[in-house]
Parts: sequence; structure tokens; C-alpha cells
Amino acid sequence: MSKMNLLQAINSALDTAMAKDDTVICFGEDVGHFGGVFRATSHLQEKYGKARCFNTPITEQGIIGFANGAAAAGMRPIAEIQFADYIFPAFDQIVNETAKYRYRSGNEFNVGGLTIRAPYGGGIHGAHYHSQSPEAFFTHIPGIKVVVPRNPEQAKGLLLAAIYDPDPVVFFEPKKLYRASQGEVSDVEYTLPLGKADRVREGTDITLVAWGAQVPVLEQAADMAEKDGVSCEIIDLRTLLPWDRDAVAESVRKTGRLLINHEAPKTSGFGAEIAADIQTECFLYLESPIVRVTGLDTPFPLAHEKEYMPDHLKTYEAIKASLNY
Amino acid sequence: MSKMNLLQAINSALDTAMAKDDTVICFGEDVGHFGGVFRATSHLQEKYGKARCFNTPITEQGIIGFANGAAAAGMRPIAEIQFADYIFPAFDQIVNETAKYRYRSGNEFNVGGLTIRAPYGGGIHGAHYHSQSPEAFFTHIPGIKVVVPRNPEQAKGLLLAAIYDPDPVVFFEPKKLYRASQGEVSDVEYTLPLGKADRVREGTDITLVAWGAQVPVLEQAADMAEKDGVSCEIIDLRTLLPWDRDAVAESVRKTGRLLINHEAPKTSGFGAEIAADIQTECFLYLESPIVRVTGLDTPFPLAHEKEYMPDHLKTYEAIKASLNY
Amino acid sequence: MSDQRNTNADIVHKARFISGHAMKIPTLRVLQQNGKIYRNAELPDIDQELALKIYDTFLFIRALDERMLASQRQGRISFYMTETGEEANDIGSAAALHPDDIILAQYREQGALAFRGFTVDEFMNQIFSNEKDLGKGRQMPIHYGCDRLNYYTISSPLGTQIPQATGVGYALKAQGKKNCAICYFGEGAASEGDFHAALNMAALLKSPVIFYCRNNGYAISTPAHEQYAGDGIAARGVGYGMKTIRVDGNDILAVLLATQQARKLAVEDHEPVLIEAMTYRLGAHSTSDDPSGYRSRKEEDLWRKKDPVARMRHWLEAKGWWDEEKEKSTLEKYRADVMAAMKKAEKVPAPPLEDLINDVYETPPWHLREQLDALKGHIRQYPDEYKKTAWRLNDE
Amino acid sequence: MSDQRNTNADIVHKARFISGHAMKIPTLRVLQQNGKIYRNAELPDIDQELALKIYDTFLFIRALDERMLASQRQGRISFYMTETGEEANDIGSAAALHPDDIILAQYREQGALAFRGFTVDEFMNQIFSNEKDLGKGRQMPIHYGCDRLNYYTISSPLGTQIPQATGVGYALKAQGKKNCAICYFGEGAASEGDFHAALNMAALLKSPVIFYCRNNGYAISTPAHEQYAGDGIAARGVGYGMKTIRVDGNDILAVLLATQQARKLAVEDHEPVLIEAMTYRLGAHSTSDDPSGYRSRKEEDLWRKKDPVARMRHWLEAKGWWDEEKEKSTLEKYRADVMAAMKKAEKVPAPPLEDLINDVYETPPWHLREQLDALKGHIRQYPDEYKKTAWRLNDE
Ligand SMILES: Cc1ncc(C[n+]2csc(CCOP(=O)(O)OP(=O)(O)O)c2C)c(N)n1
Ligand SMILES: Cc1ncc(C[n+]2csc(CCOP(=O)(O)OP(=O)(O)O)c2C)c(N)n1
Ligand SMILES: [Mg+2]
Ligand SMILES: [Mg+2]
Repeated sequence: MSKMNLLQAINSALDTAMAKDDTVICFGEDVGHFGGVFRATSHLQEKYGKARCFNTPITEQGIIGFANGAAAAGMRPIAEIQFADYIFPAFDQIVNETAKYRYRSGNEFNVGGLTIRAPYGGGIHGAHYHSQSPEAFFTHIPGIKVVVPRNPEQAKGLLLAAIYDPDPVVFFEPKKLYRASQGEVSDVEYTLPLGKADRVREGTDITLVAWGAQVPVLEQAADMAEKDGVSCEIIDLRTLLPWDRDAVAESVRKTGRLLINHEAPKTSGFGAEIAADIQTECFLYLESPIVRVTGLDTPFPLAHEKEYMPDHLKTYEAIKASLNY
Repeated sequence: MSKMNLLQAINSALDTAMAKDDTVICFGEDVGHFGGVFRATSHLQEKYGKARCFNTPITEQGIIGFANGAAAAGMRPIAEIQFADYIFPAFDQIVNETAKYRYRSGNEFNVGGLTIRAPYGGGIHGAHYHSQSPEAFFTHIPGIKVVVPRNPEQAKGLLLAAIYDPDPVVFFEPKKLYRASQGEVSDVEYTLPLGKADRVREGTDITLVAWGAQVPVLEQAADMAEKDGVSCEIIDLRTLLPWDRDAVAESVRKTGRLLINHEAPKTSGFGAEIAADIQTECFLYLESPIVRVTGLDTPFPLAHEKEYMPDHLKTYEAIKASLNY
Repeated sequence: MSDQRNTNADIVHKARFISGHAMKIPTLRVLQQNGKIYRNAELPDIDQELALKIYDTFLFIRALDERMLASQRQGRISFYMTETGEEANDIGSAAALHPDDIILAQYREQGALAFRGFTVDEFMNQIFSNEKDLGKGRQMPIHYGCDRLNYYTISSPLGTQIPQATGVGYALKAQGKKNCAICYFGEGAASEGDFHAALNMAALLKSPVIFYCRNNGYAISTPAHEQYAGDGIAARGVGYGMKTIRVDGNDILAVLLATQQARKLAVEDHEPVLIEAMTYRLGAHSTSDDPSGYRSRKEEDLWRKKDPVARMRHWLEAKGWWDEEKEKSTLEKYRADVMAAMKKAEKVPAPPLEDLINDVYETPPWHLREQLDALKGHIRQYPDEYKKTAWRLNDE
Repeated sequence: MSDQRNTNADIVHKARFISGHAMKIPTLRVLQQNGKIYRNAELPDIDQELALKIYDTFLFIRALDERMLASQRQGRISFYMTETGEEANDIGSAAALHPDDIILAQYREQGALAFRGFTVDEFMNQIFSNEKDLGKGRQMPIHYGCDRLNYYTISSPLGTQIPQATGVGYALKAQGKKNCAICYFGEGAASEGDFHAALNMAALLKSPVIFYCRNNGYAISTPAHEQYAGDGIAARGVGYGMKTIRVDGNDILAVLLATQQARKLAVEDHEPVLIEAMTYRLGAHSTSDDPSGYRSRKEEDLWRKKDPVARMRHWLEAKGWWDEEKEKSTLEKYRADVMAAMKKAEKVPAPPLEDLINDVYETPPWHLREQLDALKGHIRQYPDEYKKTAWRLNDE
């Protein structure tokens, strides 16, 4: 065990995978010698050579196209997109290629070895183009998995699981927590299951669901609510596609109330899918409407970032409103 | 008034706009001399010259990038994407540029003149890459509008509204209905309001919501249900972003039941947003869970297209199940 | 690391704009239309066996394309694309490769697949989307793919296979294999951003790939001069710092020669190569297209005279390796083979319903299993409405 | 329509691969570092007034960049990007344009904006995201934009402005204006697919655009030789059939000369032009970057000796248009101006809360109005937690 921040945990996962399996290659813009603009790939080129950890030109569509090909030919490529905001030039390669490779070929070929890493979310004064949370787009793409860790321990275990998973995975890292989130992490290899939610806190009055950097926000809000005597159950979804509906439904059947929190804009955010499905699953158990506390339906702002964010206060107020419905 | 099919109505809208306003230009792959692979731009080059209706090279990102620039510089570009399946290379230009142009510049610049047209949906044995219904992705992009017509009359009025609208519009055309849907259409200019749903049929027992080619499917199912004595209210959303929540909520408050139908895969389809929002708005009025009848969470298939589709039979069964809940 | 640009060489003091047509790349041609080899021409490595295998594949593809075109007109199949007039490109280049070299095709390269041994039944099963289709009936006709033959499954979105080929080549190199990838695409697809990404990355990462551009004059209705303003696609290779050659794509020997040498550069030196082949799409773009709307019969006739199959046949006959009799019997045999296989494939049922949700993921997750179960229940309720799949459920 | 390719010219019979380095494009340089003009050099159209306006802008930008870098280190602003060492590029090329020509910049071209008359207050208001910022405080520092000055608002995603420039140029032509667009981008951004789309479309559609590539050796930590393998970006222009020139980007006269002529080609002949300027990013990529991790001080010093500002100053002094005294007083004045404007801008409040939802659409739709109302209610409940905006709500 070592004390690590989330970035070091990512680096440790990559290091672990590269040491074990020489089909693992890491690449992206500034990923080589420099170790990436956030330093997630630090020292990997030194350790494993330029052929296995390298810079690419600035072309996200090329990076993912290249990664698809390498994966189809038997490698385990880990492609870094410098910011999730810059993943869109690769959207076609992901929607039409990555996600459909196995299906369209009748399983003659697949790109299951592929993992796409990208830092996402606000909190660094990054405005429109260094803050987006685009995960919902990816949950509408059958054929890929979507994973978001909330802390260093989760990050290493989930990333290793993603790397070895037989399906392609888009792995969004909460950059706000890169250095802020610290914890004890095992130095050896371990994996955490994909597709399984994690119950972070038990409670009886309301279920709170989030992922990544919003999980600590839920905890803050739950602490406030606790003082009012409200017992919150907190679920970290961890995998968004396929998501763990049973875990959420089971909890809601117990608590009768559900709140979903995400940074992304509200309309067609992933909270919509959870709410739509859970109102079907738990119709007779719901004591108040499922509530979404989310970013606004605007581009991600700068001067008003604080106002935009679905913070602990908005969450706390929404918990109260749900309880008082 | 003339009898037109949906394609002719589109062509008539383009012709009307180009005749009236010489900042309107139409372009895309095979759009010029040939008039487009579906012939939506037939004769426009002949009438208005090569400078206003022209072929582009095969580069969707270039087409929309070019269109963004032309719109910012005061034109009303109408860009055709040959199939909605091929809009993804342009996704970055749409998400990060089109949608944010006005906001990021503090309204110094905007691309409100832009309209993007693309045929979408199944029904032509097109499999993975000539059948997709990607509208839900676009509903998660603040800054654009998303419009889908269901018949020739609607197509002309909505397309003209989109062309003149001060915001950029993505206009998806149900290619299955291009020739199949026929009707009387006014030969002169008229517009239908964006952001307003259309109540296609009045009813009292359940509200059915869809858009584009699925509206006729709802009508078929409603006819079947009618024979069982069930009275269905049918709403064509027409604009998906911003959608007409009040119209749907008002109807659901009356009927107590809601069914949403779309061709796209279920998970994070636009039905999720409607369901999530309406369960909040109409919580105390709902007599059964909101139900989504949709495509499967798979790529769009070929051999099993019929099985995949959210057809009238599946819709009819879902109506019955909702009533019997 | 560090700045290795040379910014001091070749300094000039007057503004001279380099013309957009400064680069004129010649075309390699070895064989004349009459079957005679140019004097002093360089010859590819070819013996009678290889020559006849190539020609045999030509005739098979002619029989296949002819029959499928007719079948589409009869309504027996929904869609088809011929490669008539372009056979020397994919077949000639495939003939220059090792079977373990990986092929990434656009869609008009069935000849390369046939050359590798895809059986007529395999073609038919794909075209009829039946349960024996390797692709499990999921894609439109002509979207072939075959792991056994190292032919990656075709995907409609244009250009996407090009950066993938760069990745495939890189993987082959990383795995220490003495192989390369070949990537086919049209001059239209070369306008996509993916093309740019692919060639730049390949040149930079020294990925062993042969980028083979079939410049056949059209992208659906759009003629090449409305696709680009430069000297074709070849001139771009130089911009990427990539070895480049232009060939007459209707000349089997030129294609074979260029590809054999390109393969050497790719496999031995890890040098990617761009080949631009000048050819012509004699047929319609696809069965959904009618070229009379955008080009003249006269133009087509001009190119019909440059037919690559006839050109090779003249050469073979001059060599004494081929004659009228062989021509007739081979064509007849392939026509019969295709017809028989078609009749067989037509009768093979559609894939089972499970294949609707299989292979989205390696193992279907809960939501797909749930959707399948619901669908089965529904079909059992309306068996007459879903005949293709209902009969199997009754068996269960 | 119809096939207009020439497939019969320049036929060869031996396989000769064209080398990836077949195209060697020379660099235009007019001014030596010591301020002397090369003998026989072609000169741009420049008089004392223009020369001094350019040099004045140089000094303003030096003062601005220096102060903002320091302010970021002090924590007064969150982010900044300098253009130190590259000033001749954007300022020299902007000086060749008409004010109605449209500028689409990447992010390191504040000099072009200053040249057009963006005031020091306008700079500061943007950098401090205050309510006077033309961009309404929505984007990170340095993302300037100004309709009055025909300078389109900067967007971080690399390359997106390049095809937009093609569209802007096309619009200008369609509107019958005698203007062009200029589009700036780095050698790194030129790897994006958007670059390929843009140049191909511009050449084809004859869109009056000057594509100005600042090849400054690095894209963050990635040196140019890990960005491309060819002869820089210029060699690509020829591939698109576009007139192309390479200049010494540290030579103000070369930049001015090339851009003046390029503008003529663009506006009079509707010929797009590619200019590649060889320069060097002397500072860090941005205030988030530390170049010592990827390059040597020695290399930086080498380029510091090629400083474009000093080079021009030598020339101006030789002409008798400038002296030490003017240098000192101008720099002092600009330093004071920037400092004063900064202190002023720091105190201007943030934009009102409404600007969070305004301009997403021309008119806010119901859902945004609803979200704003809810937010206002919430902030009124917790005014101390949202100090930047709460005070205004109390006024209402
Ligand atoms: C991304 C994308 N855009 C558009 C299309 C529609 N489309 C199919 S084939 C084609 C023309 C391709 O021309 P070319 O690459 O020259 O190949 P050819 O058909 O001439 O062999 C087009 C535009 C597509 N399949 N994919
Ligand atoms: C689409 C996209 N990908 C990645 C980035 C992150 N990024 C910002 S600047 C930069 C380097 C750009 O280099 P270059 O174009 O050479 O310009 P320079 O900084 O040298 O002026 C990168 C990779 C981005 N802004 N946009
Ligand atoms: Mg072609
Ligand atoms: Mg650079």
C-alpha cells in the first residue's frame, strides 16, 4: 500500500499493465517523453521504451482510428485524449467503429483490447473547453463500456479492469480530483468489477446517485441532511454503461426516494436514463418524484462556474424538497 | 397547393428560401448538379447557379466547419449530410463550434443562419450505416435546435422555419417517408413554429409521444387500441430541443399515462429525457409507469430489422400493459 | 526531443509562390492495351501460375458482379456494388502480398478477397444475410470480412479504415511480424480527415502500410475535379514525407510491380507507401445509382476500351498461357458456380433471433438479455408477423 | 461534370518511388538579424508610418505578455499565453491586410488584434472575465473576439477555425466583397483532420483565404519532428493544388511581403494561399507549462538571438526612424498602461447571473428561464456562498 493521489493511481495502473503485458501500449498528445500534460503517463516511456509509450500528432480522430486498428490486430492500446472536451473529433471512430467492430463482423474481429482515457469535468477554471462532462453521449452508444472512478483506489482497480476487459472502454477521469483526492492504494495488481455500482453509504430515507467527482459532493450534502435527521444512502455508479440498475432499484425500493447528481447539462444527461428506468422499476415505491441536480443547459461557463455547478448546497436543498414533497 | 411527397416538400422549401434570400446556399456531397443521392436538391443548381448550390468533397467535418464559417460571415448555409449515420465526423464542429458560437463570443458572433439537414432512420434495409437515429445525441448539446418532421406539409413548414430561425438547427428527415409520405402542400412560403409540439389526435386514456417516422406508427397502434375502447392522445414533438414539455405535461395530466416511442436505442435515447421530466412534472397524475417503446440497445441490424423496430404491435401491447397496470 | 527543424537552408530573398501544380507525378505503365510490354519496362515478379491465378480471379469477379447486378434488378437481393473496370487494382495488389498481410478494404475490393480464397458460398451467404454469413446477417450486402483470410470486415463510413490500417501496421511491427497492412480507398474517401490523420501518423510512426488509392474518377456523382484541385492523391504523399508512386490502375503488371516493391519498403524498412492508381469505375456507383445523370456513354466507352481484363488476356494469349476455349469454359464454370451458390444461399434461413443482441459485447449484459426476452415474448404472441424468426422460437 | 483527369501524360515504365522529401521548399528572408536587408531582396510595401505602427504593436505586446505572465505567477489571473518570439507573424501579416479582412486566430495572435486597435482595457476585461468583457466572462483568458475589429472569437479546440475560414472566405466572395480571411494555426493544429478538409475545400471552391501556419517548433512538449515527417506544412499546400510560400517568421519584412502578395492572390484571383512561417515559441506553451522538461536553455538562447523585435529595431534605427529614447519611453508607457488597465479591470464585477443563460440561444427558451429562476432562488437562500452574483440579486 502507498499513499497516492488519483493521478498516481492512474499511473500505477498503467505501469502495472505495461509491466505484465507487452501488448499494452500508451499513446496520445504529449504522452511520451513528457508524460502527458497532467503527467498520468510519467516515466512510462523511460521504462518501456518509445515503441510502447509515445507521442502522437494532434489528431484525436487519428489517435482513436489508430487505436482501433491496433486493438483489432491484437494489441491492448490505451489512448489518451488530452481533455474530454477534445474527444469529439474521434466521435465517429468511437460510434461507428469502436462500438460496432465486433457486432458488424459477426465476431470475426473485435477491438475489446481498447481503453480510451480522458480527463473530464470542471473545477480547474477551464471554461467551455477544459471542463465538459460528455459521458451521457457515450451511454447512448451500444458496444462500448463507460467507466468513471471517484478516488485513487477505485481509479487503479477500475482502470486495470477496463484494460483487461474484453470490450472497449471509455474511461473518464475526474481531473478536479487528480491531485485533490488522496488515499491508500495497493502497489500490486487488482481489479474492481465493471458494471457494478458501489454503495458508499447506507441510509434509509433517500437514495443519492452520482459518479466521479460528484460522489464527494453527495457525501457533503448527506452530511448536512444527516444533521436534519435525514438518512441518505449513497451509490457511486462507477460504470455508466452498462449501469447497475438492480443496485439502484433495490436501494430505491428501500428508501422510496431518488436523487441523481451530475455535472453535465440536465437535458439528456445520464440522469435522464436513470430516472426513466427507475420510475418504471420502482413506480409503486416512489414517494416523491425522482430529482436531478445537474449542470445547467448551457456551455460550461467561467465567471459563473460556481453558480453552474450542482454543488452540495443545491443537493442538500433538493434532498429536503424531496423529503417534504 | 400541390400533392407532394416528403422529398418534394423539402425541395420546395429549399427552392422557396433560395428564391427569396440570396444568402441561402445549399451544399454537400453530390448535392450540386446531381441534386443529392435522394434528390432533395434537384434542379437547385440549375436555378440558382453553381455558386449557391454545389458539391463538396467527402468531408463531413469540412462541410460543417465551412458552414459554420459561412454562417458567421452572414450567410444562411444549408448543409446536407448524406446520411445521419455520417454526421459523426462533424460532431466536434457541431458540439464545440456551432452550439457555442454565440455564447462563447458574448453574442459578438453567431451561426444562427445555419441549418444542417440529414436523412435518418430505418426502413430502407440500410443496416448499421444507413439507418441510425442519432437525434438523442443532439438533444444533449445546448445551443442548437433539433427538428424532425413527420410528413410533407410539416417538412416544408418546419424546414423554412429552421432556415430563418436565429439559432442553428439540426433537421433530421425520416428517409423512410421520403417517398412513402404524400400530401397536399402549399406552394408558397409558410412556416410552422419551432419548439411547439403538434397534437395529432385527441384522446383521454393515454398520451403517446413520438416524432418523425414513428408518428404514423403511433397512429396505427392507436387505431388498434381504439377497437379495444382505449382512447389515445397522440403528440408529435416536432422539435426535440427545446422540446414542448408543457404540451406533453398538459396531456399527461389529463390522461394519466404516457408512452414514448423512438427508433433509436433505448438507453439514453430522447425518451429518457421526456420520461425523467414528465415523472417530475406529473408525479401525482401518473397512473402507471411511463413506458418507452424503442429500438434495442444494439447497432441497427439488417436481417432482424423488423424484430428490432418499435412497431405498431409492440406499441399496442405496451398501451394495453399501461392500461392494465 | 528538441527542435530539429532546419530553418536556415535554402534561403531566398524574393517572394516566389510555389504553384499548386509544382508537383507532377508520372504514371507507371508496363503493359499496353494490346498486351505488349513497353520496351525497357521493368517487370514484376510473375510466373505462369501467379498470372493464371490473377486472371482466374478476374473472371470469377466478372461472373459474380454480372450475376449479382442482375439479381438485384430481379429483386432477389437489395443492394450490390460492382468493381467492373477496376479489377487490376485490388486483385493485382493482393497478388503482391503475403497471405498473412492484413487487408483493410473500402467496399469495392471483393477481388482481393476472392484472390485469397473466399468461397463462392461465403460470398453468397453474406449477400443473402443468412445464418451462415460470417457477419451473421448484420450488414448490407458486400460488407464482407473474414478472419481466416486476414480481410477486415468492411464498414460503410468512408475513410475510417485508413487510420485503422496505420494501427494495424504498427501492431504487426510491434509483434515482430514480417508483414504489412494494405489499405484500399477511393479518391473521394481521401478527402476525409481520417485520411490526413492516417498518412501523417504512418509516416511518423513508420508503420508498415501500403495505402492504395483507387482513383476511379468519381465519388458517386462527383467527378474527381470537384473532389480536389491538386495533382490527384499522389502529390499529398510527398507532403507527409511518404514514399509515393502513381500507377495505371488498368495495368495488372504495373499494379503488381508497384505493390511488390511497396511491400518490400513496408516490411523491410517499415516505410509506409502511397500508391495512387488511375482507373475508372465502369459501372454505376452501386445498384442505387444511375450514372447517366452525370456522365456520358461516350466517356464510358472510352474507358471500356482500356479494360484491364482484356489487356491482361492479350498478354496471356501472347505468352501462350490462355486461349478462347479456356476463357469460355472458365467463365461458364464461374457463372454456373455463382448461380448454384446463390440458389443455395437464398434458401438458408436468417440468423437466429439471439444474433440480434449477441456480439454487441463479448457477453450480453443484463439490459440486452432483458430486451431479448421481451422480444421473444412479443414474437411468440404474433408469430405470423415476424415469420423470419418466429419459427425458431416454436422449436424451443 | 465528366472525367477530366489526365491519365495519359507522363507515362513511365519503371517503378520509381518519389521520395517523401522530393519537395524542398525554400524560405523567404528579407531582413538579416543585424537589421540589414539582403542584397537584391524584394521589399514589401512599407512606409515609416506602417513600420512604426508595427513596431509600436511589438512593444505593446511585449509589455502585455510580460505583465500578464507576472500577474499569473502572482495568482491575479488564472491563465495566460505569450507570443514572445513570434510577434512578427501575426503582427506582420495583420499589417498586410485591410481592416475589413476577417481574422480567425488560434490563440497566440493577440498581436494581430492589438494592431487592429483592441484597447488595453478590452484586453484586460477579457482576461479578468468581468462584466465589461465582450465575451461576457465566459471563456478562459486570451480567448478574445471582437466584431468591430473583424476578429472572430477564439475557440480552444485546435483546427476548428481552419475550415471555418474557408467558409468565411466563401461568404466574402459570395457577397461580392473585395476582402479575404486570414486563418492562423500552429504546426501542431495542422495535424487535425479539419486542416485537411479546409485546405482541400478552399483550393477547390476558390475561397479567398490566407492560411497562415506558425511553425514554432513545438506543440506543447511535442517537437515538430514528432508532429510530421514531411518537409513542414508548406509541402502539403502543393498537394492541395494551392499556391504556397515559406517565410522566415522572425523576419517582419518577409512576413509582410509574403502576406501582401498572398492577399492580392486571394482577393483578386480568389486563390487561397498557404504561408508557412518558420519561427520559435520562446516562452512556455502557456502558464500551465514548463518547457525545461522537454528542451534546453541552450536551444532557447539560440532562438533568442533571432528575436524578431530586435531585428526590426535594428532596421528602424538604421533608417533613422527609431532610437533608444523612443524605445524606453514607449515601453514604459505601455507597461504603465497595462498596469493601470489591469488594476481597473480587476475591480470590475463579474457579469450578472443572467449572462449564464443568455446567448445559448438568441432568446432563452423555457427550460433555461426555469433553470435561471431556480438558481436565483437558491442564491438568495445562500447569498454568502455565491458572493460574485448574490449582491446583484439583492438589488432587484
Ligand atoms: C463518412 C461517409 N460519408 C458519406 C458516405 C456516402 N458515400 C458512400 S460511397 C461514396 C463515394 C465514395 O467515393 P470514392 O471514395 O471515390 O470510392 P468509389 O465509390 O469511387 O470506389 C459516398 C459519398 C459514406 N459512406 N461515408
Ligand atoms: C482538439 C484539441 N486537441 C488538443 C488540444 C490541447 N492543446 C492545446 S494547445 C496544443 C498544442 C498546439 O500546438 P500548435 O498548433 O503547434 O500551436 P502553438 O501552441 O505552438 O502555438 C494542444 C495539444 C486542443 N486545444 N484541442
Ligand atoms: Mg472514386
Ligand atoms: Mg507550434
